[in-house]
Amino acid sequence: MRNASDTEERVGGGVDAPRAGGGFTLPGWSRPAGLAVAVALVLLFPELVPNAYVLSAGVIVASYACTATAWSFMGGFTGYVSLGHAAFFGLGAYGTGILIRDLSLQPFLAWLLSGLIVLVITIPIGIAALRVRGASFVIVSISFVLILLLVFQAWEDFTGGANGLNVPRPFADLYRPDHHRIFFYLFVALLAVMLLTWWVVDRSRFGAGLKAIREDEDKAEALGVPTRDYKLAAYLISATFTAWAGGMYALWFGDLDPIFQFSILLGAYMVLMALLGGVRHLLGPLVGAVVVGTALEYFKLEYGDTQLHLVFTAVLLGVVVLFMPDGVIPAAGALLRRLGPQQSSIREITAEELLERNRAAAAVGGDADGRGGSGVDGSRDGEEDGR
Amino acid sequence: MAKRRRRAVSWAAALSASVLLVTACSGDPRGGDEDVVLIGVSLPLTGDFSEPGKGVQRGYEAWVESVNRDGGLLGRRVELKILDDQSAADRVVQDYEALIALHEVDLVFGPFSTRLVIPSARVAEEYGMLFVEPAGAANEVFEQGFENLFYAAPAIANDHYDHLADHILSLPEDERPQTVAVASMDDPFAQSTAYGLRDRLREGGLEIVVDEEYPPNTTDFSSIAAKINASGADMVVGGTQYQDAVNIIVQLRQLDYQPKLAAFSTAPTNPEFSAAIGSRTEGIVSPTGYTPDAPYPSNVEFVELYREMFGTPPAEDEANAYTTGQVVAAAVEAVGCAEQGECQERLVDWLHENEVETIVGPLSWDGQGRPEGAHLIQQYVDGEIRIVLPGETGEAEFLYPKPEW
Amino acid sequence: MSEQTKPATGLETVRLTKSFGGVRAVDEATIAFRDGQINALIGPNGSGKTTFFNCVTGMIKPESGSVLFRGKEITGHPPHRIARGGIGRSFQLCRIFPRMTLLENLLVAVRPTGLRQLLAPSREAGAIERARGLLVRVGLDHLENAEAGAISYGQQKLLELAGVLMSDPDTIMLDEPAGGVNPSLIGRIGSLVRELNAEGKTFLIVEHNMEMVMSLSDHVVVFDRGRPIAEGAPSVVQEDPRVLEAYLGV
Amino acid sequence: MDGTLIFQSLVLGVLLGGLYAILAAGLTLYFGVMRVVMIAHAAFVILAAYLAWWFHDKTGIDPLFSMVFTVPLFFGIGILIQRVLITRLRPATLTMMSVLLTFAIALLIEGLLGLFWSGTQRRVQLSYSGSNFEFFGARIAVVKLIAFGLAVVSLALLFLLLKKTRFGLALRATIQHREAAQLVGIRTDRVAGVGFGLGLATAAVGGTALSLDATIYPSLHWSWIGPLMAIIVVGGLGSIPGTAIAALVLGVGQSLLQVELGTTWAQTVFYVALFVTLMLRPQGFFGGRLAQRF
Repeated sequence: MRNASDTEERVGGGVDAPRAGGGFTLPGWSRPAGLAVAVALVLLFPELVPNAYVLSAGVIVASYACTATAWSFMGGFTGYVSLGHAAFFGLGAYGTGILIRDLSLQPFLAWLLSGLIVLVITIPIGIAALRVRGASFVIVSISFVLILLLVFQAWEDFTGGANGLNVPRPFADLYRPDHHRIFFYLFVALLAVMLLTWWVVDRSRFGAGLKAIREDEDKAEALGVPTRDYKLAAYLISATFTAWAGGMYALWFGDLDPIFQFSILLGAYMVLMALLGGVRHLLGPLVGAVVVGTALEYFKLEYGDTQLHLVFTAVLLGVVVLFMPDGVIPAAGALLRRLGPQQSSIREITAEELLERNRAAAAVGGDADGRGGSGVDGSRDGEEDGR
Repeated sequence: MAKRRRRAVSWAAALSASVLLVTACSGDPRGGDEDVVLIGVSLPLTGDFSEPGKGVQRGYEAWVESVNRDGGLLGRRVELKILDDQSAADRVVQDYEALIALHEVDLVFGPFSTRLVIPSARVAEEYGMLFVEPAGAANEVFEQGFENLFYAAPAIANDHYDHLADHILSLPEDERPQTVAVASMDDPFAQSTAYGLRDRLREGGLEIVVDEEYPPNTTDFSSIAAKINASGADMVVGGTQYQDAVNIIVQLRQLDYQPKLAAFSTAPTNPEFSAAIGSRTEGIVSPTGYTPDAPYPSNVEFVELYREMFGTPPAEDEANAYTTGQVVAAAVEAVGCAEQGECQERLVDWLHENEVETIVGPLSWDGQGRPEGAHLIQQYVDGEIRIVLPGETGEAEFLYPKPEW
Repeated sequence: MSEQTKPATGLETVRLTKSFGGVRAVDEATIAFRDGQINALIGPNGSGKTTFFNCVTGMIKPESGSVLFRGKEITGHPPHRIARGGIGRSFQLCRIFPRMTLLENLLVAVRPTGLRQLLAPSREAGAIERARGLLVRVGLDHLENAEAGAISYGQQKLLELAGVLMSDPDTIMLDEPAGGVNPSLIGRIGSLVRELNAEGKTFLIVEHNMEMVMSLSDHVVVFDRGRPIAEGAPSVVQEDPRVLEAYLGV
Repeated sequence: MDGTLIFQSLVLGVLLGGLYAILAAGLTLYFGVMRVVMIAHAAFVILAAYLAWWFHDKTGIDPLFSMVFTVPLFFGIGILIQRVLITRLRPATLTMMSVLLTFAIALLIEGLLGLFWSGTQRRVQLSYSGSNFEFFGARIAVVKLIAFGLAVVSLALLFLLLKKTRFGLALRATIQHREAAQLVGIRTDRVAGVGFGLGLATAAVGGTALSLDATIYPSLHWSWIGPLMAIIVVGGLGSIPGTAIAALVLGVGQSLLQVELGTTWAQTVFYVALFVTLMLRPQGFFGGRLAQRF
């Protein structure tokens, strides 16, 4: 988080001196006050809803918010897009169920343990996925869901196979609405822990390294950031939180089925929500989950009889990727800025665009290395070598 | 600072938008109409089970038509509220949640496919609703401890082939098939049918030489077929839905495998089955819980009405759905109420104690909701599917050994 | 090891080789650079200088040969380890983190040791002070909260240099520090390099700007077709006929 | 174990491997020219299979002839996708964002297929679907042989195109070193567009071949994209011969494993191979370094 007063004081020297912040300010109390109102709204939600159905939809949206935020620990901080996070969700869910079934553990102990087991499983997966930069990560992430789908379908004795697995209720004899209420708060608590972790990581050196990886991995590594270890750590955090979200879902929902736990679509929702909200912001994935989750629930309830929701998801994802890859928050911000009283000179530019620009600048300067920018290429080739 | 403000603004916008959405879907659903019995049901109208799902929908619609022609339930007009669950378990639960809590339906009917029955039955159970269902035939449905659940068909899946097993085992030792190959979809219903038969034949002394299982989304059956072919089994049993049976048969034909007896669940009753496997249907066996030719009085009525509405004779899924309606209607008329709350308990109690006349004959249930009957066995004879077992009700002679396909 | 007895040798390569699609970009290059000096690596376009750079800093894995730093083998080490070992580098087309502020750009290079350090705020007072000091040194202190993508190219080059300095490396490898930069900034970069060298930093510079190379460096290595063809003091190299041949393609 | 069964499985595996090879060739081509992991490839394959089925269903003409329309159509769509969509993405995030974009395309195709033709499983009904002949004790189905032949012929054509033509040279140059190719005057963006078109054309051929002897439904592409991605990694990203070899090896492997383990477990062979490859030889087992060889 930037310090605004610093900006005010120090800007103004260079010819092209731009500023990180815009011009207008807000009263200092608005932020905590806004936050307090939002928190109060969330906490009062179960009391405000007109019926149990809306409450159950709220639980679903809360679980989406958890998964999208968890996803963003990897996808947001490092820019590595995982389409297979449903794998961790499913593993967490099944892990919880199986631990309760086979070891008769206390449900929430099983839940906690299940997340830790996923953490351990993720280590080799992460190492393999991060061997080759970019492409292999995507391939492994999708493959991991597909393989787990197969395994959980085939390994009937252990997972219940295609027949699914029934997870006993942690709170027996509760009426359904009360059950929803408890789990709404549990999901919100889990989300709060994630957001807190996010906040700590975001301002830490670790977080600075991760963000550097997102911007320019080669450069980060040249500056001494142990990129693989950092990526792996982010992946582990992300996977574990996703698993906990999945485990919580299992305790709430009760019936697990490989096709729905290990579904590509669930992973796609996480990506869509996080990207739509904006992965660079603490609350971005949460906003995305609230918007997309509510819309999905509404669409499915109202227009469930077609595959329209698939088309809708696809188009929305395409639009986000093509036109606002940083999410609605920056997009809305840009709009606000344009409409706002003061024009700002901030240009959002990526490392590669900058490289292009610099290449052009260097070419004008006359002496670009004639081997066709082998500096850039050399490092690109290095990727494939999988150091 | 601007960034913060931007963030706060868009966050607030998103939150209020979603609150609006949530309240939008929670408007009064009943429209205050008290003269209607609203019945909620969730069906797979899209997704893996959309075909049978639509069949169930037609069956329910036929039943509603029939009830309303006769003056409705308790004098109130019957209306259906159908939601699509896309064959997804998480959806089916949300659907029943919405039907009961949001749309405040008076009664619910069950969805299609065993794997969806269990989660949705749990929702109904936890809201205290009566849950009569047309599709959850697998044994595990009845092992969940549900007290409100009733299966509206003559027999649970494990017993579907009972008549066939009886017949085979009644043959002299040297005429019987000696070896059996089994391939089943990993689906509770399909498995229960095939494994019911497999276990009876094994107990009867036949040798099970192939026992394969494949996930529901399998499309490549060449190696399963190769294995069955290599075993040279006398008899092949398929625990199938529809397309998987077609694929297995085509692959078996590609390998020139000729069994003496071939039994597949569900698929052979499909009207497109014959064309799909190249019209080589002669001798293929399948169990069914329903035949349009059954003589029960309400069935004659049903077939006539169904033909009038849809132009074709009803199939098993349609019949089971219609039966579901009949069962619930019987309880409602007998108890004299149809709304949420304590009434549901009385409906459940009544069904546990009484027998109901339906289009598939009289039905009664044990404590877990299992119907206590058996299925008929049908077979393609002279190009048409006919009831062949049990012998006394058969429309044709059981054809054995099966001609080449 | 004989190398260790020669303290003057810092970075050296032995028969270092790397090829792309059949073309040997670096061809059994054996070079030794001396500690405490400003070394320059020159050569015509496509002579493999950048690939050599990338092999040395671990960005590319060489096919054969080795890289030694102070007598220790560092061949094939990941770039971050090489960086932590005391070799900092800049990129030919200056690479910075455009969406971070100048200050944040520098803070990335702060190395956490241990888990507590890892989760400590990156904006820790000591680090910020150090970073501000470096920004003052390269003359960008007035822009510390600007986004790096928005400052001029020359300023970005200075920022990159500051980023390299942040981790206090002994040896600094600069890939075309003067490329695409206006003359006044070239002067500034040059004097910075000289100052830092006076403080004991070793430099290895790839550069096309001959004026800069000749005025700045103590030792020049001429590269052609992936291997060194001549080396020595700037004045000596300038006279070498092989160098003219390589440049003019005679 | 039974010798004939193993031989039969081997034959089936080779036939299946041929199909995998042509389908994966397209996938590796996109990656070669654009560094794009084209998730929608399998969705296009299924789309082509649907078009073949629909064509046959409407006209009664053999589904093979649908290729007259689908191959040029897909070629055009491929160029459009590359020129209109992929080039819009920022180069820095191309790999990741293109994955999402093609993923969205895959979902879109799946959704539209479901809207038009419902989720029902479809299968082309051919008079010769059960025809077969004996081959050293194994049975070979005519439809499978046609599909295999189609795959082999189109792979050979693709290979010749890349090896023997000027365009092929330009394409290989683009794959190996984009900037260098630009420097020698190759219009790499155009080449990449055509490369994309070619990739999608293979999807049309592969989809038609698939339709002859397979059941199709809209979400089927997910069960194809996994194995195909595994194949291109094992074969070495960007290498077509590597891909072909990997496809055959894994196809045969899958087929043989099915005998012992059953269909589901046998499918995991792809993912195990993927995992092992990334752990031991991330550059792939058969292709060597990225696209150095063709």
